[in-house]
Amino acid sequence: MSALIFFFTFALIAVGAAVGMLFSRNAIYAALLLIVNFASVAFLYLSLGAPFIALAQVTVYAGAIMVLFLFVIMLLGAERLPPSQELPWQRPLGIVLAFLLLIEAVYGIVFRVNSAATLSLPVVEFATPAEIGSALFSTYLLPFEITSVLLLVAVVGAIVLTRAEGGARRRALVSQITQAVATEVPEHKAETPEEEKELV
Amino acid sequence: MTAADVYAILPLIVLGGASVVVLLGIAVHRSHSLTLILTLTGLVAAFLLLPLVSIEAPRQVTPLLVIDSYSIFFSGLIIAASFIITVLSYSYLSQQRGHREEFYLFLLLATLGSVVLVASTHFASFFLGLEVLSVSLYTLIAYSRKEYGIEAGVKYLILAGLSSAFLLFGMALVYSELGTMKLAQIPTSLSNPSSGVSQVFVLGGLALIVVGIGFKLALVPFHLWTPDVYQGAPAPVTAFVATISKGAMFALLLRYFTVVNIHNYPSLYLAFVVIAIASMFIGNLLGLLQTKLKRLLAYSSISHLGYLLVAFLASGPLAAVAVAFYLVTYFVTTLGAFGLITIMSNSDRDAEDPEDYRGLFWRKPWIAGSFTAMLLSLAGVPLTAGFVGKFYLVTAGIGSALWLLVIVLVVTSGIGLYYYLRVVVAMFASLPKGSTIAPAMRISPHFTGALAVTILVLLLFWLGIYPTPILRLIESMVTGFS
Amino acid sequence: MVPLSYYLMLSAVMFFLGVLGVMLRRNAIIIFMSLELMFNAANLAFVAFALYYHSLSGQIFVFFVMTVAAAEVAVGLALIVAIFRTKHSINVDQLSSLKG
Amino acid sequence: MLGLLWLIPVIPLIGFILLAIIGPRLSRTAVAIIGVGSVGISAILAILVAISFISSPPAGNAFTQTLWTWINVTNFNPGISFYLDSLSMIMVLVVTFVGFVIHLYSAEHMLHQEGYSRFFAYMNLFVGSMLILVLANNLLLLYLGWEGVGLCSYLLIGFWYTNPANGRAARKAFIVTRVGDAAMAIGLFLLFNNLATLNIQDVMQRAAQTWQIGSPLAVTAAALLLGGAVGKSAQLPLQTWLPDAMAGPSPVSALIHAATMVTAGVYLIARTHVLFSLAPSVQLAVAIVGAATLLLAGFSALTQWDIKRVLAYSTISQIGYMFLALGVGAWSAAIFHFMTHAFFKALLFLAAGVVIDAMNDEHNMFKMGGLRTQLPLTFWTFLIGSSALSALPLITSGFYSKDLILFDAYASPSGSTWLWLAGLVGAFLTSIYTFRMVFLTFFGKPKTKAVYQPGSRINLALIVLAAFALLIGFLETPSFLGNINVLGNFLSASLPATSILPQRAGSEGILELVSAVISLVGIYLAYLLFLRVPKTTEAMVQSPVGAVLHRYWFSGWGFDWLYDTVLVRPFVWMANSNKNDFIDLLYKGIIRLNEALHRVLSNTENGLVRWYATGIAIGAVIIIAIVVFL
Repeated sequence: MSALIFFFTFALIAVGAAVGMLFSRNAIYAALLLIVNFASVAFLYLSLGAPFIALAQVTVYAGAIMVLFLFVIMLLGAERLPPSQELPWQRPLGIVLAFLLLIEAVYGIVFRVNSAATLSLPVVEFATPAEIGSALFSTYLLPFEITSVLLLVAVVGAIVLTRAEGGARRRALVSQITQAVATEVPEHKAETPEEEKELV
Repeated sequence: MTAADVYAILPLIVLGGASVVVLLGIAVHRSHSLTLILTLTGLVAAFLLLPLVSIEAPRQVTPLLVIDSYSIFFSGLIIAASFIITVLSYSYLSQQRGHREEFYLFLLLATLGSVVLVASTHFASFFLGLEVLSVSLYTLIAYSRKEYGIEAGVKYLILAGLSSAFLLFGMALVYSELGTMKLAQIPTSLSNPSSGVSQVFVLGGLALIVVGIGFKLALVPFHLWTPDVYQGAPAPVTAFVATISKGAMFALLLRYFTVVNIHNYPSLYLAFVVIAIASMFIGNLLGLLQTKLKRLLAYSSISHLGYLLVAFLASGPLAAVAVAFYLVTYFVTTLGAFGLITIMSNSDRDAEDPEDYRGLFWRKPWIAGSFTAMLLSLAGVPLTAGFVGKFYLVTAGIGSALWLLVIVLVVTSGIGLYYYLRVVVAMFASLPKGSTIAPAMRISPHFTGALAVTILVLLLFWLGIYPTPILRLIESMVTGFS
Repeated sequence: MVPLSYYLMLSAVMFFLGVLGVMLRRNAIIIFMSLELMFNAANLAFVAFALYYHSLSGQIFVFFVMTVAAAEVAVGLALIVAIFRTKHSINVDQLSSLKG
Repeated sequence: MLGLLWLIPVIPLIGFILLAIIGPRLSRTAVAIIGVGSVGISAILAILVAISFISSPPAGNAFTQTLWTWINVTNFNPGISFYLDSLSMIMVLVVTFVGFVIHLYSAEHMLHQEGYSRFFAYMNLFVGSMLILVLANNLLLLYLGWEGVGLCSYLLIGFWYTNPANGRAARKAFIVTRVGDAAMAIGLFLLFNNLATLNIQDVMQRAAQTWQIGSPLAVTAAALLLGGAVGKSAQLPLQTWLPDAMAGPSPVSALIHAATMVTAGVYLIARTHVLFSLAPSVQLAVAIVGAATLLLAGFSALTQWDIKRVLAYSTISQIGYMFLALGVGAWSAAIFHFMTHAFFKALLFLAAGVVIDAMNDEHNMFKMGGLRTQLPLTFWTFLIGSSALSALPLITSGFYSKDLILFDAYASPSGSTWLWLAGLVGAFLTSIYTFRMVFLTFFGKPKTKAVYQPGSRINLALIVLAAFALLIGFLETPSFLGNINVLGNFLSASLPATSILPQRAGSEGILELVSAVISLVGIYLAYLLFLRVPKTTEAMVQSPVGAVLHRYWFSGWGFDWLYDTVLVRPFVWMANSNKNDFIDLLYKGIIRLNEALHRVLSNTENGLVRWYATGIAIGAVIIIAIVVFL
């Protein structure tokens, strides 16, 4: 029972925050509401026996990614857009489509899935950070390396796309790149988007 | 991971290592030609490793990648195409201002992502390979940081992100029902009646995965981004999007849906039939009166991927051969077309307007002649590579009695012929009096670009006249897994 | 105990709110946030079923997705900054020079 | 040595590619070396291959060389493969050797013309295509060569494209032969469809096994192939293009429109003789077409004033003899006449080219005369060629080949007295018009002074061809004149021997004598009419009957007029008046529909990224609906 209450509390917060993000006129509010959404999902992760993922959710998403969002919004001064409507039929069409998708999903979930299946309590020894770490560095070593490549792309890409014309920032750039190459530790990658904001 | 595993993925390691070397090279000494040489060396080394690696094939390296002759063949194709694109990029960038060297880094990494895709046997490697490719492409498309480039980059970013999200949700659905992300386990879990698996739910997940794949392949109805991105991106990057990105994705599609035998799932099969017919018709109709060359080639590529689906939907040993051979001809032809646009473009814009190619034959007979060859191959005229490729597609389709698809293929090829020939006619039309050279025309193409294009033209005719060696190679390498 | 389908339902609702955001909002940054919401929705399903099947692979996959999201955000926001420099707006409806 | 076979067609093609790519930047000497040299090497290779083929015949007297298979699916597997038997060996030898001599001639003849390298590029392409045509082992490759020579013919007739009349002549040749080509293409499809193989030898074998004699399919296929042959070889009713084709340079007329390409029809029928044997009615049609053509063209040749048009009509007429031979089953006689004709007609065209050059581009024979002393070598070689053409007894090759045909037309089971008589009248006409040409051009009073003397290369070409025109006849002589059968024996490996009715076999000597006399009488008549009493001849032409006949004959029996009135004008009229008719509405409707769909769909490419995202969502909804609900 308490598990159900826990679930519904955070599920409602998550959905409410998402709806709020969708309709907020101010981009800053939207970003803050999204952080609320992420945080409540992180709580659900905790109840699903995924403490490591829950913490990563808070640090990477809520901590790093959303800070970067807020930073860019404030940097550009793009909290609000002047009202304009290029596609008058876009709004009703979009809503209809989203509902159709939802209906299809509900149809699948409610009528097709064995809905009686419930989740057992998390086993104590399941998905500890140690287990995840050993899996990451054994079975999943290869994709782990691929993520490092992906972060390399992201770091250099962000620098290339926002660099100032000319070679004024070249020295800073070189040092950033060498740092980025060294990026291997998972927690560290959360900070890389932050690093590049100095160049913006 | 054993030593043999590491040996099997050496080409991947070399590609990744080459990107690090390029990065350090830029840091030490920023030189355009040095970067080019490092990049080409990396690609050649990776390519030369493929035959050595194939001794160990087939080998499953962790659950994520499989190095078999199929993935080696497509890796070779991708790396070779990447080599050509790198050379074309040198020709293209040599007249651009600003930093040019990082471009090659992204080319290498996007190639790496594509190679991961063709060897993928697990959702994780699928998703990560796709993202390495996509994120590199965002940067490459917007690399020039001119207005069009950035606009194309943002469009590609948002839409690719959206399609990735669909893909991811599809993977989640499949995982939720089957409890596995390994490709090889999907069909066994699906067909096991005692497992209580809801087939429809899994098929819905597969359908969402098809959305993600269809976006990358620019199949109708996920095609809307194609012309804008083709037009906005620098010509060599457009070539990359049109060839390597699509080729890798198609190789993955063929592998995944051969393992998950689509012939067992009529509704999924039907979905592909609808996509194929829509792509052939809509791609060709959109191209009909288009005058901008890069947009025209975008529409053309939509229909070509539709043609490819015909062989994909056929069964039997010929289908995979037809797909692989058609991809080879499509690579050669598309690279050639974009290569020609590349060597004609100057630093202001890409040569794609009608005035750039009207009467081109009288100014640049060789470029116009090569372009004509490329367009005729795209149209599927005999003695060019495109004809043999299309012939195999049709044969594969007829072999599996896919009459509707084959008829649509033939009819829409007829529509397509119109716009290819329209460009050819424009190139041979006489110039209006007084006009000499269009402003975007480059005076003399860079020799590296000209060399690359010459090789492609020769390949085009070679494949059209003497396709046997390539076909033998494909037959021995591609049919293995299915 | 919470039925599994609840988690799937929550995940689906969040996913479609994300789709709606991409289709309806004009602010490129909010479109981007909606994409993050969709990724997040898929992650939730993965974590829930990782527990159901007692397999780590779902959680590890979520970990990779987070990395991917971070990478996409880094490049995406850089692109948005770049587009702001040329167009002085991040209204995606104004990005329509390429068409036809 | 046989392994070198593939190089024979490939070397001229390499020459073509070289000349097409770098030709305009080369000096004329270099162009000539490439252009003439490539065909020369090809000719040497052909001789080497021939020596090896004859001295150590391959198994089955045929040699197949497969380079590679172009496409290989089920029973559609056209290879790039060549088939050498005695028939194609002779064709290859003639094409390369005559081709080489004509190239040598052209090197000098075309020296001061614009587009020297273009000329040699086309000529090399022609030789390559012609060799592919004769060596092809399958129907597709044969068709490729067939179309290739047609293309070269078109390009070379219109070589001087700045004159619109030449362009018209080129188009006419292309369109008229296309009528035949269409029939032939349908015939080839029919063969492939029914016999499920492209390989020519297999086609012949299976046809003989599966089809009865006179079965409808065999008749249809043979008739369609005959259509192609008639078009290419300028026989009735598609002969009208060849006289106009003389708009091209003289070497082109010699090589393409006399010696080689126009005889492709003869080759085609000989190559597919099994099919024609299965369709006796079509074979009879071949004989009748040949007989009718040789008569009509003979009369037309009598009245022409343009020296090259006389030769053109004469070519049509001589190919008529070959068709006659094919029609009566005298396969090797047809090939024999093809050989001799290739040499002496090429010689005549080349000599005529010299005359025209010497007369400052004058084609009218009535404005020439007395050139005997001014161009002695040209005169003597032209005389040899003319003698061979009019079958002067004993010493010329034409005598042996033509009289063999006449005898076979009379004595073979499918021959008849009528066919023989037609051939005999044709022979009579031939000697008249040939020596009319000789007398008008080289005898009488000089009317124009020769402004030019041929150089060494042209003289060499003329002498070589003249020597062959005399000697080559001795490969095959009648039974009472040595009874040499070199050619017949050689060809017997690929073509069945001609059967002779025993009751008519004895008449050979008498027939030879009759035709020899006819030939001599014809020459004497020409002497009378055109040298002794030209005024009487003029009067005959001016008389009412003479004028009508002259007009008809001069215009090639009015076939151009007929086709123009019956086919071209009504067709153009119909096309014009039906511009907006029902059927066109259908096509226009399709165009409109496509354009309308294009416009509608183009609206979807509005550049708005939110709409594009909606598009993806629509696609997702549709696909999930298909998968989940169906």
